[in-house]
Amino acid sequence: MLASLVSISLGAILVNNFVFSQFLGICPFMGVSNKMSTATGMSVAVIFVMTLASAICWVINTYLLIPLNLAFMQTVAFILVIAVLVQFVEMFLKKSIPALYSAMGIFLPLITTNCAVLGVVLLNTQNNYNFLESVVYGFTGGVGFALALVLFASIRERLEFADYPKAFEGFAICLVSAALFALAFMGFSGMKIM
Amino acid sequence: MNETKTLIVSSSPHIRTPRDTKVIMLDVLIALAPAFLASIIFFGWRPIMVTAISVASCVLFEFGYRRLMKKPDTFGDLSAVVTGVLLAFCLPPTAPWWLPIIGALFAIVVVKQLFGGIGKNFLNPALAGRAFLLASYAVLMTSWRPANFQHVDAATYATPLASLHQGALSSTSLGAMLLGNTGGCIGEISAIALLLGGAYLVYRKVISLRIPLSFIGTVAVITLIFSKGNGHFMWMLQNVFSGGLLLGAIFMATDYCTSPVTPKGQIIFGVGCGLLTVLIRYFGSYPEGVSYAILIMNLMVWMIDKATAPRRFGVEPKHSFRKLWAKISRKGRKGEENA
Amino acid sequence: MLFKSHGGVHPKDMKAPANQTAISTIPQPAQVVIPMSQHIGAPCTPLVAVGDEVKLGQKIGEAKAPVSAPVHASVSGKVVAIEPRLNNLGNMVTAVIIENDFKDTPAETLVPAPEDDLEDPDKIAAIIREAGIVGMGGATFPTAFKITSGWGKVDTVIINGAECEPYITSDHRTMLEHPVELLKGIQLIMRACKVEKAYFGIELNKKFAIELLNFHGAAEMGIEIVPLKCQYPQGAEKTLIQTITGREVPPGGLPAQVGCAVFNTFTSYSVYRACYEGWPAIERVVTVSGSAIAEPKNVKVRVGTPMQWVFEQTGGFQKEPWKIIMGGPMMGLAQYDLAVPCGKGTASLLAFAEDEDKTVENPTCIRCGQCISACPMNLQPIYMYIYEEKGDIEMMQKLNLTDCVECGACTYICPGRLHLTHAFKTGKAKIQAYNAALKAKEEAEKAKAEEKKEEK
Amino acid sequence: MTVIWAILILGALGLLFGILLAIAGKVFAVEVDPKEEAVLAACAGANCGACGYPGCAGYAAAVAKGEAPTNACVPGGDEAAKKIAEIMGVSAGAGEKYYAFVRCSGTCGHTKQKFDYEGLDSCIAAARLGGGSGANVCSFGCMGYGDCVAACPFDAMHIVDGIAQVDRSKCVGCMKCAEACPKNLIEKVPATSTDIVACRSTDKGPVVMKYCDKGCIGCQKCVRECPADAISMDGFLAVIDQTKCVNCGHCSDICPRHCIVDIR
Amino acid sequence: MNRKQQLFEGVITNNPVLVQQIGLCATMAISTTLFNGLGMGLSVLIILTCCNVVVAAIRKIIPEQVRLAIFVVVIAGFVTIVDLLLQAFIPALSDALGVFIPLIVVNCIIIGRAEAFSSKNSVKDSLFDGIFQGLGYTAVLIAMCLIRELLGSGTIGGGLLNGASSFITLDGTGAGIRIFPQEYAAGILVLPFGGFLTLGFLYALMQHLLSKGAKKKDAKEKEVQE
Amino acid sequence: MKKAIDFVRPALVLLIVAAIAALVLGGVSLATSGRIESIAQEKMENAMQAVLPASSYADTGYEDDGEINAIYEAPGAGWVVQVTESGSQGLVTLMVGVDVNYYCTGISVTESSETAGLGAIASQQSEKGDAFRAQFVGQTGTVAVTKEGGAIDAISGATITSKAICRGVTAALNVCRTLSVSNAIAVAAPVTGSSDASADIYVTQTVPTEAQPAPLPNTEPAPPAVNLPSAEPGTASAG
Ligand SMILES: Cc1cc2nc3c(=O)[nH]c(=O)nc-3n(C[C@H](O)[C@H](O)[C@H](O)COP(=O)(O)O)c2cc1C
Ligand SMILES: Cc1cc2nc3c(=O)[nH]c(=O)nc-3n(C[C@H](O)[C@H](O)[C@H](O)COP(=O)(O)O)c2cc1C
Ligand SMILES: Cc1cc2nc3c(=O)[nH]c(=O)nc-3n(C[C@H](O)[C@H](O)[C@H](O)COP(=O)(O)O)c2cc1C
Ligand SMILES: Cc1cc2nc3c(=O)[nH]c(=O)nc-3n(C[C@H](O)[C@H](O)[C@@H](O)CO)c2cc1C
Ligand code: SF4
Ligand code: SF4
Ligand code: SF4
Ligand code: SF4
Ligand code: FES
Repeated sequence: MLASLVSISLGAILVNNFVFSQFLGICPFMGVSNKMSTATGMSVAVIFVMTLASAICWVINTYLLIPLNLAFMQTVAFILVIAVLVQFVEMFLKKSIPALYSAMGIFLPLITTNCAVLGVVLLNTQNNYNFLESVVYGFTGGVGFALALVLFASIRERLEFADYPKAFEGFAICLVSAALFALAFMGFSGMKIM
Repeated sequence: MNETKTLIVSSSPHIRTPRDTKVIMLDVLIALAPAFLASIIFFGWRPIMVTAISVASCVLFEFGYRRLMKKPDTFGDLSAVVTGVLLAFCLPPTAPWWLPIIGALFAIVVVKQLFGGIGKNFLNPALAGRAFLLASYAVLMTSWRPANFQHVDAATYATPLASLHQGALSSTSLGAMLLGNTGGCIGEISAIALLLGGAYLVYRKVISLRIPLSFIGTVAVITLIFSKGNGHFMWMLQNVFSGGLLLGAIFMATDYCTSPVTPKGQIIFGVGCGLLTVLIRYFGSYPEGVSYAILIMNLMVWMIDKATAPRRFGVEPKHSFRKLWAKISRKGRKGEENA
Repeated sequence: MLFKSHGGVHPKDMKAPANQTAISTIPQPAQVVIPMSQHIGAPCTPLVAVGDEVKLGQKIGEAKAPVSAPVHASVSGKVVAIEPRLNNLGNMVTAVIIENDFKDTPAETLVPAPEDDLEDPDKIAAIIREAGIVGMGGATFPTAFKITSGWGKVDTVIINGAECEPYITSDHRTMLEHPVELLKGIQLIMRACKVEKAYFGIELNKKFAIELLNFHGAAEMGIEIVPLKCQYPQGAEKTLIQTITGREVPPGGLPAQVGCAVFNTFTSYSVYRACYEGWPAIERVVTVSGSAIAEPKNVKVRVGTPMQWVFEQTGGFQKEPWKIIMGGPMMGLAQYDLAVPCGKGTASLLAFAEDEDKTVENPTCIRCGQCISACPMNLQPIYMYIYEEKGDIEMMQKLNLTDCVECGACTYICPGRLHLTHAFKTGKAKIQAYNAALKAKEEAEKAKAEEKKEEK
Repeated sequence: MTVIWAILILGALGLLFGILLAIAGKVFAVEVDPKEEAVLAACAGANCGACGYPGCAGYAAAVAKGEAPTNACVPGGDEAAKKIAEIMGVSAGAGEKYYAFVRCSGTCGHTKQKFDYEGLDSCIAAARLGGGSGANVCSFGCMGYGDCVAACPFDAMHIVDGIAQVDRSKCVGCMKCAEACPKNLIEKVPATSTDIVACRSTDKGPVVMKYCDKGCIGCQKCVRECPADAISMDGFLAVIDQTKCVNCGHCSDICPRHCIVDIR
Repeated sequence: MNRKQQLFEGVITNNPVLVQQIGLCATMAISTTLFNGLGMGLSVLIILTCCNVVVAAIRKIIPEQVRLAIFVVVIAGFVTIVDLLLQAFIPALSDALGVFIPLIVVNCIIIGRAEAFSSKNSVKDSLFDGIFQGLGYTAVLIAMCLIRELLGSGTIGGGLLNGASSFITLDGTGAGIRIFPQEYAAGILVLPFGGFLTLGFLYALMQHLLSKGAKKKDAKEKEVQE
Repeated sequence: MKKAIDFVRPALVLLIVAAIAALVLGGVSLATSGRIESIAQEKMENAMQAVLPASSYADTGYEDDGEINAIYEAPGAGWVVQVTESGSQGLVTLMVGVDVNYYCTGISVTESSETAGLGAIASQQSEKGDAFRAQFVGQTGTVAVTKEGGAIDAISGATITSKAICRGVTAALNVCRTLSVSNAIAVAAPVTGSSDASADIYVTQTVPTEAQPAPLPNTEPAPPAVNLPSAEPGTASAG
């Protein structure tokens, strides 16, 4: 059991990193990595939502959709849950814990349209994870995303002092940098701890 | 006013060390020479060809790119030559002629020059070039041949690392590993030659011992503790002397542009490289983890640097360890005075 | 050497050429230009008018402020002009120009102080001040003020005999030729500072001087000679204090805060001359050296002598000079006009025939980290530089750019040939301007707020 | 059967969430700056993060506080930028138009140098040598290391022939350049002004003569001949009062040093 | 609304991927063969258009609190329909695109257009907006696919074309037209790395061309002025 | 009253939209589910045909134990076993055909993420791949690569993948043996070699529920993934 959780975690954080090897959540990854402070705020928010969404969607899938033979409705049901969840959490934070909201809550809307969140719940069902595994996968997937985001934010700080052709300014050089990240992260490919 | 000729005025200082970038790069090339020699002895003429092509294409691409972008030429600083040699050094001697060209194209144009050239790139060009080739041409990059004086069946030849990857000690003797009488990439086979080069670099103060020692030390300690096969010590030694560890720790993890500049940061970097190397060697799908370990740590350099600024002069050290040390050394001094 | 100091570089010392021969004298110039400001602090007001006859050593500039030092005529003759002249900083400052009558008629004030006075710290300090003595190590901080402001705080006097800059040998020659006077001067400083113990830090490339001073009984006088590793900037105040006592002067702080006061070798010798011989600071030993100089040597130069004259009288140039520096090669100031006069703080005049600072067209940082290892202040020049270039005041302050002592070690060692120290000097100016603007803004807002309050 | 279940489940979820959200909307209602809401509405609403803020709401809040530029919404493009600018009351074209002007004519070959400068390519840095004027003999003139060029966000400033020059087709009159210039050479001039004194040297005529072929020597010819009495002297420097100037261009024709330029 | 201009915007000046910088994940993930690219592009086009139309149609009755929830349900509904249809009729494509079909739900383009365009515009305009934006997306996908496939495996039109006979096959089994031997192909380009790199260079190219275009326009305007 | 509407209206709209969506979805799902299932069936069928030609296959209901995913029985011909092993880069899924005498009749690699040019050869329809897979035909007992004393020549440079496949085939052969013991279908051949320790095998059905393979409406049956061996099963056996 523990071994499988460890291997799920390792996989989600390093081996099959959401950003660099699964191509999930690229838009916010590119958008929010320009400042270290926003990157860390977003990271916390993503970890939180991914964990929560994994848990709730697992329950809905296992106790509603599967027994009623409604697997084809997974996508609709999941995204509805995620969207509402995020909106709800955002409202709640904004009103009740403004301090936390300003640190992390403002990133929440950005997460609804983040493939990583829907991706993680879909992968949970695809991999037939049990509840604990789903939650761990959600959490560590978020951690992997956060790792990518924070590292990338630091490199983007360094890019301010690089000297690239004008055509590469902005988005393009970030994509090339992300490519180099993916290249380095290939070192983890196929890694398994048994 | 001296009317005949205007004098030069600049801010102080008015003298500079003769050691500029070119001199440093030349030192690195000199330090790489023994390993090159070893590869020729053990692999014959092929390393010469691969290295020559690699160097030529690196220099050419650097020249071409800078010309195309209308930037001042930089090939004179020899850094492209160093990249070329190191790229060739991490290719197998059997590499076809076009392989180093593609590697050089990627290393110089995409990894180095696109970001502005020397000092601006965040990934080690030579290693990135190797990673690119490894993922694209895995067969060519993993076809090994034994060294000239090795008595093994060429058809089923496996490098020492391959057997370590399987969890068993290699049959290659330690002596052969030290000398270089074994299979592997062009520049990595001879431990003695690499250490010689490293000693030269340290003597010339091109590199400090911080990164190589912490890198190799970490690998040694962990492989000693978590050893496989029989013979803890032998397992550790084989891990240290086989594969690209020495080449990587001495010549590649120390690449200025892609390693931390702060002393503390360099140690953290070296330890990180060591940990990742063992992690990949033990659990990864590749037998060798050095190149990826360095590449992954390259991504963290900026963060490490920021976190390890040297202690401000004139401000009490924050960390208790340092305070303790200060106390001890002060005591020592008092003792001296009394005596 | 008791404590190892951080950082440092090892340039070739280039001291041999000028070090071989004894200090010589050169003929006096026909005219001397004596700036009214040769020190840190308030400028002097001229005491003479055009047409006045002045005598050798006569006070011609009065120092009114506490942080200041009077100036004296370095020749006898007639004042021909009082006008702005170019000084070594490139500024036009008021200077008294004296036509030399080559008679050296001494002023009445040129008498040794009574022996009794030399036991009293107050009186010694007064003599030093009257003699116009300022730090001869380059900073030209008024020595008397340094002494008096340290009372009650300073427990250790350190004499700076490091002379860590290449080429310069004037302190070394002084040690060799006037060891006894020097030690007596140090004794006076100790007395003035009310301390019992002095350390005399001397770099190991002056072994003979160390032996000589010990031979003349330094130890018996309470002066401990501390041999120092040859390393630039061993002589920088903070570094020297740290090497000798292990104390670190806090950022922005003064040596007195850690109980130290640092005096240069030639300052100490000047104190001797003032107290025992009555001479004000009108003459100093200058090293003339560099690749363009025909005969490198140490010469005694009257304050106010134009550089041109010194070069001519020491054998002239053997090659056309490319760059001329007043001061050492690491911290000195490049000059473009040879009419600039030598001052109290001029320890050397260097003339280089070729590009010794090896400028390149495209300075490029290769992240070698050598600058970090070289910096005696534990700074990170590489990062200070990029943020300075970007104009990021916040980061510059975060990186403690203002701690930089402008020693130039980082720039010397930089293989990428970056103009690091120059950037830090600029950066300091930017920070200062920024903070001034901030302050002004704050004050304006405060004033506004108060106005509003009053209105209400 | 499945279809019915599907409708039931999804419908129930919808009902549940709808009520939940509606209640939450009431319970957790927070007063929002109306401006912020308006800005939010004007954004593309993709929550893509391309603006560098955490989602559209984050950006809108920053704009409403005046901390963010009005044109950062990438997917919204120009349209959104315009709308947001309107909401924030930043009217682009209102009021008189100004340009920056560099008051120096000392191009290469017209001025003298004290020495060869070596060091940082920066005016502030260069001004640290040579007593504040860099290598120029003229202590007022442009040093040409381009701090202003670097400061201009619109690529409107260039070093031409050794001194800075404004490209009027690009300049928007933000005066970022003036803040950067250590010599205070850059002045804000109305777009309508046509004759400007391109010199700032208040040195005496003979002194100026020695170091610059183009500097104002204070001959007062323009003062005398100006039909509108718009020119006066500040020491040895002519100054044109642009409120009086009638743009006749006479002064620029008659200036013996050609330091009054006609920029028509 | 000017349709021509709308088309130009969708494909070039307001291209969803290259200019709006959204919908990146799938763009990079699946652009390995022409078959995938075309399939994904058209799927998105269809879904986008349908969603745009529906959202525009019901935009006036949507209460604010549940706006996002409704968009999401509409989008997810269409996505699921397309997903099911693909599974039933083009299983090869469904296999190849895998999880990225359901992920179209969160493809920022669709929500983005729903929020930014169709919730504010008429049904007709929204219809065209969907088609044009979809075309813009498809165009980028095809460009990416062509580059990555050519350099990464040495072929063109993988899955769709069949080398020997140049036949179009819809079951995804076509091997593609081989341009150079597999052994020289830089296989890394079909890995994640290649996705980022190709899009980066494509984006730079676009930026270069746009700025060139702008310069030309400037020059022209100047000429006109003069 | 107005307040109540404020709460209910959004909910109702969402309800209606959701309900409509569900209705449409349900309809589409209903319309397509048959086809989707048959396509899946067909795919499976094809893969099985390739490794063990037979007229029908029945799922034995073997519970996925992480290695053996499923066992299908072809009455009279043998079994097709779906096995998952971990290869070099990730998981490798195989279909292994086993005849009634526990000889391998063919293998096909249905899913893998091995490196192109190395491990991926095992699943490719190329000369090398075909030759590699053909070696398994007629193997029995413990199958291993030559390095480990077996009869299989590993794909050069991809020993790890080759070994993983050997492990999978061995596991498939073994599981059939234990299956037959508990089920008593097999005729001859005593159990030899190492038997899987798994005793908890149960069989729910021995007769297939859907005997007929689904007809293929539009497409031709795909060619078998593996060329049939040139050697006879018996001669190639490692003994
Ligand atoms: C980098 C640096 C190097 C210095 N080197 C010397 C030196 O070699 N000898 C010296 O007497 N003063 C040197 N100084 C000046 C000393 O810091 C200090 O000003 C002086 O010793 C104080 O004595 P003074 O006030 O009598 O000049 C140096 C200063 C700096 C910042
Ligand atoms: C405004 C000012 C006040 C100073 N006050 C003192 C002081 O009270 N005591 C002292 O020993 N030095 C004082 N100094 C001298 C400095 O500590 C230092 O000796 C001088 O800046 C020269 O630096 P350097 O010796 O490192 O070149 C002062 C310097 C300045 C500029
Ligand atoms: C980039 C890369 C990819 C690899 N991919 C595979 C693979 O897919 N399958 C495999 O068995 N070995 C793969 N290997 C090689 C193994 O790690 C190992 O070296 C090899 O299996 C040793 O077997 P050999 O004796 O056949 O050379 C790969 C190696 C590298 C460097
Ligand atoms: C000690 C040292 C190590 C170096 N290692 C590398 C290296 O591993 N890879 C490389 O491309 N260049 C290396 N270089 C050369 C040079 O720094 C590099 O090519 C830069 O141009 C880009 O990182 C090295 C240079 C030095 C001085
Ligand atoms: S000049 Fe400043 S930054 Fe450079 S070494 Fe000296 S103190 Fe450090
Ligand atoms: S010494 Fe020069 S090249 Fe080296 S890190 Fe410092 S600034 Fe860069
Ligand atoms: S900085 Fe502003 S005012 Fe100056 S030139 Fe540029 S646009 Fe014009
Ligand atoms: S105008 Fe000012 S900032 Fe611009 S180049 Fe001239 S001196 Fe420098
Ligand atoms: S498509 Fe935008 S986050 Fe994935």
